[in-house]
Order: sequence, then structure tokens, then C-alpha cells
Amino acid sequence: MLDLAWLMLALPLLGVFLNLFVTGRMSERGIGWLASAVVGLALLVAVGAFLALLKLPPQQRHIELNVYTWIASGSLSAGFGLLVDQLSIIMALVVTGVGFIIHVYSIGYMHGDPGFRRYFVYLNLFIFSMLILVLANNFLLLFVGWEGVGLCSYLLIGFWYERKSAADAGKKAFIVNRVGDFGFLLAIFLIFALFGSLDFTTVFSKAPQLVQSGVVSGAAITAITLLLFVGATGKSAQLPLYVWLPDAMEGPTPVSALIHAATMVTAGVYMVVRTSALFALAPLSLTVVAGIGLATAFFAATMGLVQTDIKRVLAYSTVSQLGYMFLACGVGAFTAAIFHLMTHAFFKSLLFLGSGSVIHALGGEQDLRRMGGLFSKLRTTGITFWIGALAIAGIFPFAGFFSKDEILWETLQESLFLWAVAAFTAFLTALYMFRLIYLTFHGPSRVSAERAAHIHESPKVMTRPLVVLAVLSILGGFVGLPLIQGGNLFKSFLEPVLARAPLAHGAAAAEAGHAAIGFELFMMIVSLAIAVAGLVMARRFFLQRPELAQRAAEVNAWLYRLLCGKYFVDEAYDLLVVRPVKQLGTILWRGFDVLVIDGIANGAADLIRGASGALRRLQTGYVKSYAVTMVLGAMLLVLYFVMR
Amino acid sequence: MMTDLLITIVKILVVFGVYLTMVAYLSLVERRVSAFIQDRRGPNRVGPFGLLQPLADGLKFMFKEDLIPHYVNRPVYLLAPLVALVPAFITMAVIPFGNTLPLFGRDIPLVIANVNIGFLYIFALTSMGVYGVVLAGWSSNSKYSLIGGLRASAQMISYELSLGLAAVGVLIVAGSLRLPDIVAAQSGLRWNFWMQPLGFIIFLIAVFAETNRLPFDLPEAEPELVGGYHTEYSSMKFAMFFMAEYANMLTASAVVVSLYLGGWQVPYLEQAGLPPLLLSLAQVLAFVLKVGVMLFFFVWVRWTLPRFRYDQLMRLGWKITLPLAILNIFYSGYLVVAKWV
Amino acid sequence: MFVILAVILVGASLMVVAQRNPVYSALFLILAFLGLAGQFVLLQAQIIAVLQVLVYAGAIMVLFLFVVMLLNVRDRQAPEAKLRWQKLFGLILTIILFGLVAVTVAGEVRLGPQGEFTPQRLAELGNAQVFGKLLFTDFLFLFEATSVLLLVAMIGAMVLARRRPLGASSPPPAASSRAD
Amino acid sequence: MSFTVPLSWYLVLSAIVFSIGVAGVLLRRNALVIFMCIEIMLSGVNLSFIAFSRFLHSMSGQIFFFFVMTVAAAEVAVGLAIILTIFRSRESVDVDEVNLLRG
Repeated sequence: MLDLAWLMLALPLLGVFLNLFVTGRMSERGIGWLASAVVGLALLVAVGAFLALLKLPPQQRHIELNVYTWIASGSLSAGFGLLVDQLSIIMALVVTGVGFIIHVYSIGYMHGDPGFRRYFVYLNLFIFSMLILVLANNFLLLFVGWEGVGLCSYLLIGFWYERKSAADAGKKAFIVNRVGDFGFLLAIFLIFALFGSLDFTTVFSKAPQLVQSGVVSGAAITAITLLLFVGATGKSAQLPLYVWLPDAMEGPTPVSALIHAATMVTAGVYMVVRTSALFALAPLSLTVVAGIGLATAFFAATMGLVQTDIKRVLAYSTVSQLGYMFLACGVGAFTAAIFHLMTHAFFKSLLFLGSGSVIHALGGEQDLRRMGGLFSKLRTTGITFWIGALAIAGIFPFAGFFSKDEILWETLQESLFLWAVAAFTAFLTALYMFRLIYLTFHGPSRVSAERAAHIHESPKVMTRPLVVLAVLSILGGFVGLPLIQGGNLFKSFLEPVLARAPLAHGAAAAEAGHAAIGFELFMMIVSLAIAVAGLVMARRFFLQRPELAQRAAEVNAWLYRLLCGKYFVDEAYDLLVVRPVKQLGTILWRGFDVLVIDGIANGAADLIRGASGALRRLQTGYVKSYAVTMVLGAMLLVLYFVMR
Repeated sequence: MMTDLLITIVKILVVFGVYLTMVAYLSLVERRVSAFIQDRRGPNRVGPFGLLQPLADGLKFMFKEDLIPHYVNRPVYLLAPLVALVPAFITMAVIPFGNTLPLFGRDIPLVIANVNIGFLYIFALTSMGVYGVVLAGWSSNSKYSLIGGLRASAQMISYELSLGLAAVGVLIVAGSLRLPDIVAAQSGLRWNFWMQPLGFIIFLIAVFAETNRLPFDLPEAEPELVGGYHTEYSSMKFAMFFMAEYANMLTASAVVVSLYLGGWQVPYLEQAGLPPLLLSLAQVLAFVLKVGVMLFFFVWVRWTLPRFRYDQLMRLGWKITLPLAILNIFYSGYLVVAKWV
Repeated sequence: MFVILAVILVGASLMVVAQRNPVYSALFLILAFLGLAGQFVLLQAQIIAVLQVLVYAGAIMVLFLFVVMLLNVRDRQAPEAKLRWQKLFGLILTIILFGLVAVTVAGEVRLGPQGEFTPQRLAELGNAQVFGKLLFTDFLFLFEATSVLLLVAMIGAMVLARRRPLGASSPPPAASSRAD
Repeated sequence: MSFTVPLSWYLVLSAIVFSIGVAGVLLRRNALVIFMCIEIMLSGVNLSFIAFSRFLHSMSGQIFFFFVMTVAAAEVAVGLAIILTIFRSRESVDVDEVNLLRG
């Protein structure tokens, strides 16, 4: 089964080509189910590979498949190779699993859209790129997947390109990502310069020795890891490059769920975890990662608190949760990061799909202020949404509780301050999530009259995925049970991949954890309490006494404005980056482009026109002239032989 | 050395003499046979059975006024009859009319030139034969002649293919391009006539077309083209075309006999125990007889079959005989592989 | 013998160029080909000589004559000034070319290694036999390639010469298949 | 037949014939004649092929002649067809009047 891992890649690609070239006359259903089927089959392959991997002893769960040598130039040789190990298989499972569910959901959601086929082509292409990203066995191929998902993201955000806002959002996402990609590329260059290879295995096994022997300085490793992290911040929407993600909500909701919640945005986390061996050698980088992650988590949560667009709330929530993951990475709890990544994929896609269902039911309405009281009408959506919210807020026994608690626990091992901020963020998380729930599903209906008439539960093709995801959101956490010895299956499964990186504090934390089970239990209760507190407060502010929220906003007017304006980061970027660049562009356009570039281009054209005008004379159309030319040529040849 | 040359010269003279005589009398034969077929008498006044008729004809042609129309292209007009006549004559050089003739203590091969590619030589000359007709047609500067010439060129080129390809079968069986070898390969009853009837028929058809004989005489089809390419010719020049036609017939008959009817071979005559000289002469006689039969066949066909239409002619040539000829090549190959020959 | 044939060849070639009437040109070309065939016989390449007569003189030239007669065109009088310039130029070019080639070939010719087919051997084996054997062994691929070439040319000629797009019967381009 | 004619004579003859062909191509304007002159050029080349074949005791020259001939035949068939078409549309075979390909 492991040898067939390439099928995971091949199947979505097949879907792309089939839907691009073959299924021209197929019905919507046919197209949609074909696209879903290839991803479903890929999921089956992934499951098969996973089971096959489980059968192997932990030390051998590392299979590399070299499909073919892609680039071989000098000492640079990048193969098209796949790496199947615990980490990548989990990622592949998440990608294909959530991907499959969302494909199915999309059949219902995109029903009747003129770009139906295009949508599924993009979606399959995305799955393909994402699988390349997670299965790549070297940095270059990883980068290919990285750019591939970026492209798909761009295409899908701007899917409704007739809308200027959608097209702009696509461009914004792409451009902001380029900044991160630039860092990533630099990191790759550095890695190649220092290690002479781009293969994960080679680089990671070499790195500790090279650093120890002083061939590669610690500063260089720090530089590499920081640059890698720059890439990660771009892709995973961390400070300061998070700005594109909220705008990305212009895309179809399933896309937001798949790409901008469950999979692509977690690529940064995956990349950091994948390169944990390098990060482990650079404590400074880890600190930066933790700091950025926590800051992002906190600020995004505060911004999510005041958003009125249902999807934007979720977008900020995603940013915030990604911050959590980076925080986990930063404190060395890589398994916790991946664990949270997985559970987050489940409940966040559930939430997005639920919001999609709501939007679908309301005929495109996204504004929280025009919702409310929908629970009775959208029962399935409402229940599953609740499950998702409980999961993200970290209420026992939903998935989010386990993963978030693990992060908080690991953070507490690292520093009390970090823990405090993280815990407060958890509180904020619960607060904005339940705000969302209460404003959407409960309280008085604020839906406009003509929309209210059409409210209906979504078709089964949409609600069934919700149910599946809800089940996953409930059960997903139990693979990583804390406290009980050997209960954390997830961690013990994943640990060997990261074992190559000796994690000082991680190991210490494990020691400490086993030493004080009571303390850990206490901390779990604390975090649960925090979450419940958020819930209660949200209930009070947004359901029972909405005027309280009003008043709070008035009292802290400047804070409210700040939050509503999203800290005016976009404006600051506009002022600091966009305008100068534009001005520079204008200068270059007026001065350089018109005069020099155009001059060269037009000059070349003029030259060719002039030359061809002259040469045209040669092309007289008379056979005679050609004959004369041939004779002259023959004479020259003969002359050459005579002279020789 | 000198004797060899002498013998060759003698051979040439003898062959040429016999040949010309035969050509002359062929015209008589044709008229007599046609009369016979049409149930009338034919020329019988000049000499016994009209045997002196060719002589009288010849004299008449010579003393007629040689009329050259003013609008013709003179040099070519004069050249054309010669071009028509010569190839037919010199083709005879490679035809073996007998085995060796033991005379004065030497074995004289009864062929003027035993060229090792005699077969191709025949074809080369045959292909030259077309020029006489074409040039005559063109130089006469008359529409009948021109059309006749064009028809002749198209027809002869078309059928030359079938001719050659049909004969390839013979070559495959004989394994040589020398005509004496080809004849020798047909000893006993193994005439190619029996071995490859298909090839023989195709060859025969093609030969009829090459000689512009009925049913393939479109270049000179009287009802349409007056006289075809020789409409504007008169007197001795017309006689030359006339002779050329009969010479071609004669040559063609000789070739057919050599290729398919065993040449000078008479089955099992060698075993009869005749003295060598007698044997040799008997074989020459056999050859002449066979040619005579072929000639009679030519005449017979002429007065029996109607003329083809032009498109029918082309279709027959390109769509029927040519593929069949190619088929025949495969068949011949099979003969060789299966060791039937 | 060489000289006689050479004179025929050169003279006939010159006449081809010099004659106004294309029919005469064609006739002289046939004569030139016959002269060339004679040269080939002198060079003991009988099969080549026969092929020369059979294909060039017999088939290709018939086709030429056929077309010449079909078209029956006369040289029209054209603007003379340009023509004279052209002629002069062409003549000069030709002479220069000839001079160059002649200088190259007339001097001492260094012969490369001699092959196995000495005249004696050739006479023994038979020119045609050797030729055929080589053609169907060492040069088989080329031979087959030429047959494809001929097929293509045949079809091409038919397509080009066809008067109407479909269904019309035009005189078949006969000579192209001759070299089989 | 004793062989006395040296190779260079043949080559010079070949050069002469070739040059005559070139001259014809350059001087004449009738497409048909130009075609014939091309055949003359080919003949010149063929002559040297056969001559070399004779003097080098190699059959390659003769084989080459065969291929040249084949190509010539194909060329003539196509060329004449082209000339025929040109004549049909223009009532002329003067190459100087055919200049549609003028740049």
C-alpha cells in the first residue's frame, strides 16, 4: 500500500484533467461526484497507507518514494520524491478526509453556479498541490506544493472574479503570500548553500552534527529558521502578514473551510513542524515563533470579537487558532501543534460549512446583525454549529478541549506569562464564538422579511458532511488523551518523527507532567472554567442583555473603534507599503518604463522592421533570384574547397 | 577477332534481311487474313496469291509525291518517322532466334548481341519508341495529330508499367536479365506461358497497347482522328510509320515468344538425337513459327475486337492490369520459394 | 569514343539552353541523355546506362514533352532591359562557377581507397546483379524510403494537377513510378 | 576495351555539363526549360558519380545515381504538376511573371 502512495497525488490530478478536458457534456452532478470520488479514493489510499504504516515498527515508519529525478543540475538534484512518515500521513489524512467532505458539501453549495466545473477543477488541483506539499521529501518539492496551493487559493478566492472585491482579495492574498514565499525561498537557498542538499532526511540528519562541529554556525540556523517562519507567517496568516485571510472570505464558503481553515493555512504549521529539527537548534527562533504565535492569537481574537460578518469572525478565529499552533511550536510542543491542527481542521471546517449552510439558507446574507433565531429553522446546522463552537472553545469532551489544553499545559511549562495571555485568549475565543452562536441562532430574528420567507435547511448533501465533521469534532480529541499513561496515542505515534530533534523543554515537560498529574488535572479544570466563563459572558452580553454589549462599546469607544478598524493595520500597510510602492511604480513607469524599457522594446521592433524591410528585398518572389543566390552559395562552397 | 566481327556482321545482315522481308509480308498477311475474316478475297492479283503485293506497295510509296505541309515543324517532322522505326529494328539485336549454330567448327550463338541486361535494353528501346509517335503528332501542327500524339504518350507510358511489371515475373523465375538465359530457362514444357498465365495475359495486353494495335489503337483511331499522329504524312514517310507499326509487331511477337513461349525451344527435341546443325536449324525454324503464330494472333485480334474508349483504356491500364501485374510478381516469388521452377 | 560522346553531350546540353522552342530543348535534352548513357556504357555501368535511357529519356522526358505539348507555349517578348542585365549576370556567374569547379577537379585528383568492385570483378558478377544485391541489402532502407518518396510525389502530382476538386479524372502522372 | 580516359576528363566534362545547366537555369525564363536545365545539372553530377564509381571500384556511386534518378523522377512529377497548375491560372510559364511570394 505504501508503494501506492503516489496514487494519492495521481488521483486528484486525474480529476483535474478529466474535468478539464473530458467531462465537457457531463451534468453538474457528474462533475461534482467525479471530483469528489477521486479525492475519496485518495482518502482510501491515505487510509491504506496509514494502516500499512501502523503495521511497521515505529522506527521504520519512514518511507521515501523517488518517483523521478526532477532537476539534476550540478550538485543540485531535486527529485520528485514522496516521503511517507507519521507526520505526512496524518497531514494527508486530514487533507484528503476534510477535502473529501468538503467536496461533497460543495456539490450542494455550488449548485447552479456557472463556474461549477471550474470550481471543481480548482478544488482538485488544490488537493493535488496540498498533497505534494505534505508528501514532498525535499524543500524544493515542498515549495512547489506551497506555490501550488497559493495559486489555487488565489484562483478560488477570486472565484467570483466579476466581483471586484473578490478579485482584489485574491490579488491581496497572492501578493501578501509572495512576501512570505520570498522568505521561504531565501531559506531554501540558505539550506542548499549550507547543507548542499534539499532532501529532508539529509538536511535533518546532518544539521545537528554540523552545528556541533561548528561548520554551520548557530546564527545561520537561526537565520534559516526565521526565514522559514517568515514563509510560514505568510501562508498561515500570522502577524504581520495575516491581513489577507479575512479578505479571503470573498471566496466560496467551502473554499474558506477547506483552504482557509483546514488545510492550506496550516501549511505553515506543518512546515515548521517538519523542520522542527532545525528549529530545535535555534532557541531564538522558537521564542520568536512562540511570541508571534501568541500575539497573533490574542490580537486576532480581539478583532474577532467585534466583527459583524459571520465568515470574518471565523476567519479571525482561524488566525487566532493558527497563532495557538505556532505558540505550541514555539514552546517545542510540536505534537500538540499538529494535534491542534488536526482537531482545528475538523471543527473549523465544520464551523465554516455551518456558516455556509446559514448563508445558503439566508440566500447570501452574511451579516450577523441581520440574523438571529435561526436555530429552530436550521436544526441540523444549529446543532452541529454548536458542537463546533463547543469544540473550538475548548469545552470537555469536545476535540478542541484536548488539543488546546495540551497547548496551554505545554505553555505553562515554558512560562507563566505566555500561559496567562494564552488562557485569556482562550477566554476571548469562547466569548466571540458564543457571541456568534447567540447572534446567529438565538434571540430575536433580525432577518429581513423577504429573506425570512425563504429560510430552509440545506440539502442533505450539505448537512451530512456537517454531521460527519461534528462527529469528528467530538471524537477527534480522544486520540490524544492526557493524564492516562499511554493514552495519548497521537503523541506516541507522532513523536518518532520529531525525536531526531532533542527537545529540551519538551522532554522536561513530559517529565514534569508525569510527576504532577494532579497539577495537570487542575490546569485542565482551569482552562475548562475559562471556556465556560466565556460562554456565560457571551450568553449574558449577546443573548440576555444585548444593551450591555452596547454600553461596553460606548464606554470603551476608542478600543471599540480600534477593534472595529482591525487595529488599522490595513490602513497602515496602505500608507507604509502600498502607497510608496505605487508611487515608486509611477515613477518607474513614467521615467524608466516609458523611456528605457519601451525604448528598448520599440527599438528592437523598429530594428527588426527596418532589417526585415531591407531583407524583404531579397524575397523577390522571382525564382531567378533564388537560383542566383543558390549558385552564389555553391560558388562560395567551391571557393572554400579550392582555397583550402 | 576479325572472324568474330565478320560473323556478327553476317548475323546482322541476315537478321535484318529476314526481318525486313517479314515486315513487308506482314502487311500482306494482315490484308489477306482480314479479308479471310471478313469473308472476302483480299489482294491476290500481284503475283501468285498476291505475293508480290508488298513489292508493288513499296514501289508505289517511293514514287508518290512527298508532300510536306508548310505549317509543320520541319526538322521534327522529318525526324519523327525515323525515330519511330529505329528502336523497333535495333531491339532485334538482343532477341535470341536460336541456340548455337555449329558452323565451320565454331559454335555461333544465334543472337546478335548477348547483352547481360538485354531485357532492360528492350525496355529502354521500347520507351524510346514512343517519341516517334509523339514527335510526329506534335510537329504536324494539326489538332488530330497532336491529340493522337498525346494519347500515344499517355497510353504507352501507362502500359509500359504493366509491361515491365508483368515481365518481372519472368525475370524472377529465370534469375537473369539475359534473354538467352531466359529462353534457356524455359526448356522442356516449362514455358512461362504455362507457368504464369496471368503474367502472360497482362504482358500480351500491354504489348498490344504498346504497339498501338487494336483494341488499343486510339492514337490513330480513324473515325475520330482521321489518321492520328500520321495524318499529315504521305509517301515514303507514311510508309516508314507503316513499317514501324509492323516492325514493332514483329519485335513484340519475338519478345513475347522469347519471354513466354520458350523462344527457340522445342520440347524434348534435344533428346531426338538429331545432328547438331539440323537441331539448330530446327530450333530457328521453331522460333520463326512461333513468331508467326503470334503475328497471326495480332492480326486476328485486330479484326475481332472493337476499340476501347480513352477512359476505359486508362482504367484498364491503371486499375486492372497494373495491380494484377503486381500480384503476379508475388505469385512468381511464390513459385521460386516453393521451388516449382 | 569518349570525345564523340562528350561532344554530343555538351553540344546537346548547350542547345537545350539555347533553343527558343521548349520542344527542341526537350529533344536535345533527350539527345544529351543518350550521350550520357553512352558515357555510362564506357564507364562499364551498363545498368546505369539502361536506367538512364529507360527512366530519363524514356519516362521523364516523355512527361516533359507531354506537358510542353499540352501547354504549347511560346516565349513571349518581355521587357528587354532587365532581361539583358539578367542574362549577362547569369552568364558571368556561370563562367565563374565553372572556372572554380574546373580548377578544383582538373588538377591532380587524389583518389581515396579503392573498393572491392574492380571492373573485372564487376564483369564477372554482372553489373546488374551487384547493383541489385547492394540495393536490397546495404541500401534497403534508402530504397524503401525512395519508394515512399515516389508515392508521395505521385499523390502530390495528382492532387496538384487535378482540375476539379473531386471526381475529375486527369491524366495520370505516369513516370513517377517508373524507377520501381 | 582498354581504359585510357583519365578521371579528370570525366570530372571536367561533368563540370561543363553542370555549368551549362546552371547557365540555363539562370538565363531561361520558361519554367519548363529551367526544369530541363535542372535535369542537366543532375546529369552532370550523375556523370561524376559514375566516373568515381568506376575509378574507385565502388558501387556506391551507381547506387547514388539510382537515388538521384528517383528523386529526379519524383521532382519532375510534382514540378510538372505545379507548372501545369500555374499555367492554368496564369496562361504562362514564365518564371519572371510568377512572383506571388514576393516579400
